[in-house]
Amino acid sequence: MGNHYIPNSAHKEEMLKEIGLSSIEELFADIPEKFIKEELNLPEGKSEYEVFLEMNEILEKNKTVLEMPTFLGAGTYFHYIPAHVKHLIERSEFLTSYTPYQPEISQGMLQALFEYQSLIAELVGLPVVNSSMYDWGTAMAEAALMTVRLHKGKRKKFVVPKHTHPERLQVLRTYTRGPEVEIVTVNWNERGQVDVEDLKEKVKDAAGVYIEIPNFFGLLEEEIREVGEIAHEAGAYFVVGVDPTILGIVEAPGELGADIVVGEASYFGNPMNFGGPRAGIFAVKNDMKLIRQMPGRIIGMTKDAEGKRAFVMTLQTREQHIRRAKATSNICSNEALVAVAAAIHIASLGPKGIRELGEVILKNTAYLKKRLSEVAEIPFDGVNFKDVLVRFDKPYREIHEELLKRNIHGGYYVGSHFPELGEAALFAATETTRKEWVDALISALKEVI
Amino acid sequence: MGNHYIPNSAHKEEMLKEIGLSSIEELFADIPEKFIKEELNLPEGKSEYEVFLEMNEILEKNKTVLEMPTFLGAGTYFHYIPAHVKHLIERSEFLTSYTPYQPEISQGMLQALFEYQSLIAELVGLPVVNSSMYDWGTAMAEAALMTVRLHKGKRKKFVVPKHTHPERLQVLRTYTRGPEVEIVTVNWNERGQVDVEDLKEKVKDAAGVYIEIPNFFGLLEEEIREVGEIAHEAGAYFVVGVDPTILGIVEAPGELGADIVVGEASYFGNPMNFGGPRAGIFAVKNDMKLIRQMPGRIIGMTKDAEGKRAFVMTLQTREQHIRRAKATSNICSNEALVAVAAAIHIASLGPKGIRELGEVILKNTAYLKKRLSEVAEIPFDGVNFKDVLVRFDKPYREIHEELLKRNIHGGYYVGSHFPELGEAALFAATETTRKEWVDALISALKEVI
Amino acid sequence: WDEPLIFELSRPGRVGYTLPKPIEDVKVEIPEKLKRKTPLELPEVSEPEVVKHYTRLSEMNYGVDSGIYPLGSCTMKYNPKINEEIANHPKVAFIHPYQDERTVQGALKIMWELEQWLKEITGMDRFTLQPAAGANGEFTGVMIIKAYHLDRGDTQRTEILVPDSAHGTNPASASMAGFKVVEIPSNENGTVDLEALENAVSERTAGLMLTNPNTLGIFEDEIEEIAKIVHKVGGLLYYDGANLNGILGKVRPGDMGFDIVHLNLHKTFSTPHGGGGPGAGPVGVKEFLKDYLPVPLVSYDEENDRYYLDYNVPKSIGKVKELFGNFAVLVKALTYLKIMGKEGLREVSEVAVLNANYLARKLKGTRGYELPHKELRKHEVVFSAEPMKKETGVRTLDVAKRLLDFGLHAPTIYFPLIVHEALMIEPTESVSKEELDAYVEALKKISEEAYTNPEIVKSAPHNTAVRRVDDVLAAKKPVITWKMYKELKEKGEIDY
Amino acid sequence: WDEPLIFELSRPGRVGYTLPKPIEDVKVEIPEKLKRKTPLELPEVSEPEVVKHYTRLSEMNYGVDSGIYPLGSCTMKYNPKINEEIANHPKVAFIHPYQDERTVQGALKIMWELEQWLKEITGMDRFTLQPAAGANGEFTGVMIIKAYHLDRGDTQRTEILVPDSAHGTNPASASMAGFKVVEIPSNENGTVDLEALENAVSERTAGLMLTNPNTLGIFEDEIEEIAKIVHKVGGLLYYDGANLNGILGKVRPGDMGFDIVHLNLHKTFSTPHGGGGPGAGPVGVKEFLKDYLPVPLVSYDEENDRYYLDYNVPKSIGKVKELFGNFAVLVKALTYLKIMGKEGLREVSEVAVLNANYLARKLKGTRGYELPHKELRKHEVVFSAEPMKKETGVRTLDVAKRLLDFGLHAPTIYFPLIVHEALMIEPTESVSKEELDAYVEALKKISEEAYTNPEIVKSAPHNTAVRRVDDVLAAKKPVITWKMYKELKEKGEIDY
Repeated sequence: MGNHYIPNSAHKEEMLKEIGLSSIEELFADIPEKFIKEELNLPEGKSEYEVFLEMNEILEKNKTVLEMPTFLGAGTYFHYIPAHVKHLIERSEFLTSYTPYQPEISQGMLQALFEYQSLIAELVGLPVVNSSMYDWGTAMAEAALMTVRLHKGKRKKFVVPKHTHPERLQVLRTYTRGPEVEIVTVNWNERGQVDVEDLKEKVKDAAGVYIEIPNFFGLLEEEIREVGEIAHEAGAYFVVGVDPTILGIVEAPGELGADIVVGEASYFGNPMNFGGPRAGIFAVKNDMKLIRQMPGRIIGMTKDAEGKRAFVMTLQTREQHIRRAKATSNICSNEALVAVAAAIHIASLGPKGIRELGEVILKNTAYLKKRLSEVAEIPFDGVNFKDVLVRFDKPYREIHEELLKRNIHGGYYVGSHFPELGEAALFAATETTRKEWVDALISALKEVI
Repeated sequence: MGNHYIPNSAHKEEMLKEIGLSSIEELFADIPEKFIKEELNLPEGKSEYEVFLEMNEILEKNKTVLEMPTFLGAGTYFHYIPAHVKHLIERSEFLTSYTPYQPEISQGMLQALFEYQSLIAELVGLPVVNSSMYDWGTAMAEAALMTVRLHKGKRKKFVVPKHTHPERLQVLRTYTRGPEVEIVTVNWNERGQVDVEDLKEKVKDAAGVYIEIPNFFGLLEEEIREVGEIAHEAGAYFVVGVDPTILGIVEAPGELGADIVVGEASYFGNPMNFGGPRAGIFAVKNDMKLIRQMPGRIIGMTKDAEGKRAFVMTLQTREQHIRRAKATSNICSNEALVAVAAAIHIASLGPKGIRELGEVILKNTAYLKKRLSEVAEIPFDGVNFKDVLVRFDKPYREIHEELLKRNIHGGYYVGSHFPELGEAALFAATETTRKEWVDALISALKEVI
Repeated sequence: WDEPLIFELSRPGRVGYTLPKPIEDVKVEIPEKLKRKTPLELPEVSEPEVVKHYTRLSEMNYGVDSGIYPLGSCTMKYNPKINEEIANHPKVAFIHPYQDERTVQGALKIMWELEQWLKEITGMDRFTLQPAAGANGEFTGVMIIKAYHLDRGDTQRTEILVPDSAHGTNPASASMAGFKVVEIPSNENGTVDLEALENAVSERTAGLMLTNPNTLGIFEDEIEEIAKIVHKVGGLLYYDGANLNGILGKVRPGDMGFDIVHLNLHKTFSTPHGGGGPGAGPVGVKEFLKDYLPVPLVSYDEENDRYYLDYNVPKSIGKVKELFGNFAVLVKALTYLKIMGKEGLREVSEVAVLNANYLARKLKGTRGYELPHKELRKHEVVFSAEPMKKETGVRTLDVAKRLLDFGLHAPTIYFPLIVHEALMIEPTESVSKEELDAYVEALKKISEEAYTNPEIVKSAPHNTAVRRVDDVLAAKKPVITWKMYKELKEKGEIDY
Repeated sequence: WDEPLIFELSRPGRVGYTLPKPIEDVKVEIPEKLKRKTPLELPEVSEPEVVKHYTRLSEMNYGVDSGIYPLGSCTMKYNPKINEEIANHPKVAFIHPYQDERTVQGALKIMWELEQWLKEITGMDRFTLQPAAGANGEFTGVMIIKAYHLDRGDTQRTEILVPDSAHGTNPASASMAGFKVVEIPSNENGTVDLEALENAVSERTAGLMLTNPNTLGIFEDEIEEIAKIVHKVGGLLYYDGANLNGILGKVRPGDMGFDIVHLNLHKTFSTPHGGGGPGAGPVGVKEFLKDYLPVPLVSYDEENDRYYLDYNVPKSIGKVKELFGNFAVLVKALTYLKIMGKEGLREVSEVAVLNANYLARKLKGTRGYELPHKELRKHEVVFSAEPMKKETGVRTLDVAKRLLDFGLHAPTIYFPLIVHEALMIEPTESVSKEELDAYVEALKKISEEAYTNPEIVKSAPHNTAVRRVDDVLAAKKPVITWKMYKELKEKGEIDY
């Protein structure tokens, strides 16, 4: 019997005969006999129904944030994705297509990605955006490499806050090991923000300086402009990493002085999915020097043979399939569909929705913070967005355990990354956070502490 | 602020002005003041996210057949629907279109429905099929009315087995109250099948005779051909109701003598959905006398102005929008999408799959029956398909309750419809039934009985 | 595309399915005389082929998501995707209608809540959600009328009155219920002629079926008088909810004197039309009729916080459909209602009516089109292209086909019957001003063409997947299935 | 369609969203100097408009569900819909990566199970699922090579060898990792030139990156010798899994001597390509390299039947991406694997290879196309249209564009670089014999046209949404965002 995914399963004999072969084995005659694997030690195929049941049964073992109030953030947030966004990116013409190598029959995806680039450009305040990196972390790492390339290797230092998101910092360290870039960290001050004096001491000969909005503690860094100026004065490029959901209420990083903006696009339009897929934002100033050093795929507008507006992949000479070993990056497959989902979500929100989203999150975070301050210490003042750092008097793991028993998932323990903060954790709110969840958390904490 | 579903919410003033009006109220000036409702006593609108949470919370209160082994059948069955079927009917060009009044831009739906008609025709063995009724019950009721019309009102009797599915029988009774058709029921014999002698006595002057494959007890009626012959000899039309999932292994009703075949198409391609939507099969012989009396919408093949094959709604003069009070039925909206889902599923199964599906169900039913016979009485012999009638010594409701406590959902109690059967229930199997479910059921029954 | 039939894609040996093995290879034999012997000529295709085939077919179809779809009386509004997401939930798909009530409290609550919304929206006292579609609801309604009169021993009420502007389903439903249909003419305003109504009512009158706003999009402003006339002779007043979108949240059928109402959830409440169905046609009644509703109803036992199927409906007309209705459709409607809320529903009718009147006034005065009856419309407007036909020979059908060339869906045409060469346009609240402007522009352009180059309109459409389809041939030579096609083709009786 | 940009659909006041209200109207102020002052020029559109816009855009795009998509080296196979259904499960979407392990046992089990499948399929000993795509996997692999040598104090290994037929990502990845790339030429058979390889290896050799079957679709039959040469000098052998579809279930990289493997789940294991991504590029290694894998790995504690994130990887290269990988993609791949099973996977490569060879031999001999190197191919075949170019002036690009007019997707062109005017065709196992025949027919027809009416080919495509797109202009005058477009348009520098 044939395989339901493989139409010609049923016609092997016939086709072999037509091309003058007598067996499938002939087609594999070039493989040394000794390497031929007779049979894999794997299960036999199952019916779709059985696999449906099996996968459902496995998935039953997950407990979702809909099933328990969850205060985890730290780089991954529970945002609500409108149903139409999901519906549209599941359209199989988008979903099952690939890199638009043939623009004439791929205008839909090309235009959607051009729109993504354009929407992100508005948010971040830089006019040149690529059509996605893997995630914020890899985008940031590629930005670091780019600043080094821009200095033609004469500067090999990249300055980041010590309180850069640990996931991202780890990615940066791996990515920069090739060209042996030196990663220098700047301390935070008593308000949990970049210590500008420390930065000034360390910025010399830096290829780039990096800062995040908001920072790992959920705080809005207040001296971003100053940091940018310090970087520029030292001849370094200024790279800003941003959670774009804040950009309705916070000034565009491009306007704050950034030369390169990176960030996470998947906060729009995409569910958490246990952390992936995501999509990294990568934007630069309209400066051919920077553009030529950009990693990733870029969609451009042009015209067709009849003068009609059309879209196409452009500036490909930076890319690996042309430049090979000298490419700006090795990236090929990116996160196009994630980017399109983000674009549809951003377009649906519009200027008003983006602002309102920012405000709701800001207020919900403030509510969470206020309530948390009733039961624990908030070590840093300042404005929080999503994450709030909270310090407890008792080992956080114990508190966490007690919360779980009460069907509440507490925050993210930061003690392992930053022991100096003590028994601290990040608790997060977004627009999805419900009052009754916070109230339940606080009651539980009161019992537990 | 505008409404997100209503683009012109934002432009009311502007549009009113353009057409020379000054307020929305003017547009409603023709409604007598006294009837104007100032405000409905209803909740205010909510965000999509809140409604998503709310609906999820409500739905959490349902327990699905995936969460407990369930042996309910009796006209609704848990079949597995391949994912591609669902994917395809969710394509918005299908989902959001309506009756294809403009064939030139509706060829997709028209062809899909033509294919539905064609696939059903193959299964039931009659070449003329409409593009769906609401469900088996209404299709059967309309068939009864049709047989009366075919006799020009001179015969007003419709003969059905007493063990016709109670839901369908109730629909039949309501539908036939208008033209005052007399419903005569025929007893079952000691094997749970139509009592042919009783039928012979009652068939005189009948407009139509009806029988089901399988019957309400899940049994294959063995004397279908004979019943058809008796009907025809008495000058009555022979109407067969069929579960089409059996038709890979059982002869097409058209070949067994049926003039009209009705049945449930939604067993293919559609989930149970708490009983709806469904789609009624309606098929007749290729005889203009019958075709002209058929209810429902029919898609036909024709050609376009350039001689190219095309599809279009046809034989519409039977229908209400043209014939009005003299139409063959009042049906307008039907169950087109349900029919298309069924078509896609049937096409995917093909001849081999349909046969295999029938065989798997037959065997699973036999296994269930064999195991049930270990613990209870099986009052009727014969071949069962899906449903098996089982009789217990103890009140079934008590047994049912005990099973529920063990997270097993027992069968359908038939005592309320047929008290003469005693403490009997229908237990059902399909291709989705798992051995471990049956084994759990039998263990539980052993404890309980 | 020139997409072949799925049968034409068939190649022996291909499969497009997987099935679990039987639990046990028990031997069961179908009795010899019942075994299938007729070969099953179904297509043999693989899953990728099935998916490509129906994907392509879908791309040959126009839906609400493709563009404006102003089919009059069909209310082709936007179908929110959240409706689909909720209705596709496993907790909807995988529940059996005969499950123990304790295991389907969610489903019952949804039905109960929906009923509460519909009651308040219409001003009725109880609803059945059983009817599968509008016509099924109408049948339910007239059967209730019938049962009500018979129950009171009022056996001579054999007539149902229906205005001449009514949908075809009204007379057809009345007729199916065994009533004689009496047609009431419209007056010059396009509304019910009161005098004619007065003359038509009698002790034989079972009821009047009325659509308000009517199919011209005109509000029956003498509704109070109409109700009086019908009620006075003992008849009941039936509200056809097809056009509820025009007055949603503004005025309620129950307040206007209607005794029975059917709604179309697939029109007013945004559930998709699915190429012809499934819809849902709930029927609401005033208190005095609730004992006639189909069984079961969904009731709520407040004390035990328990929803249940209520079969205690003493004079029930029985069942008009199996089980409880098109449940998945009900889920979608409730989702929509909760998102819209009371102010959203009002916004719906306000903008739907604004859009229709905007379009009407922008198009009015264009050569060849005439706007008969009153100017003020509710959610839809009916133009007549009679002048165009007389002056250029271009018929309404041609105008409709030409619209397709502009990538626009045609309005409902040749309905209502009382308007000659009718173009019945219902934009709904879902379209934008630009779409309305583009529609008016296209109709104006077609008018211009009709008067300068009528052939281009008469031979339309030109840019569609197929050219004008020959429906006369379809009726003359019925080819309804692949089976019939093969036979006719073999005999050489058809060449397509 | 001529679909405007979403920005061009914008009208002030329209909204396409709903948001919950804040929990409490707390007053929080963004510091003045950080408050957004630059106006946000985002589109203002309603949900129905958004849906129509992107629905139309999707209809202007060709996907695997539209027809044959034989992009060489991309393995555009059918993407089963069940994969999507499972991956869209709320139990996938609504879990946070930092949840307590006890609450995500299902997710961890999926990752662990997938790893077991991949290990057996490739013959490797441990896998990381972290890399987001093939190139990310390659980078992971070469970083492991780097770490391995450095860890052993082997600091002089600065060279990675890459055949001249390799994907561009290979040299780019090696280069990102700080290696010098040494290119190895192919011999007349299209396989690695052993002599050249012998000459290239040295104590500076860190490793060789090899695709097998290679990008010509030819199996490197001297693989045993190749492995020996590289291993002999202390280098490692890296397997680029782009072409695994050609040998799936037949021969394993691990058995052929490879030390590191990356796979593309979006190629071989049927997860969709999404217009460019997301993909997933797991990397597998032999036992002696597992301590270098990125953190965390997923491990199983059999005793307590518990899956956990394992950060105990002593010499880990760190992280190549945030968190644990493209989880939703992993779910899809595992679903596919379970349905296919061992015999299904074998069937994949058998039919994929049959299809490629069938197409190759049917097309071979057609005027203008040449089949260089060995005749026997695996899952893909590379023709050269060099003769056509010489004889008619029609280039491979023209042939590709002309294919679009037949409703067919073009193959990969101008790659691999070692074949002039290359047409790299990979039909995959998902297409039918009829589709292969139609593709060959189209290529033959184009050959005929090239020799009789070359202009029609050179000016192709003719039937597509847009005509041939000017990519030179796009690069010369970059217009990358709406912001840039507006500026250039205002300045009159562009006219489109």
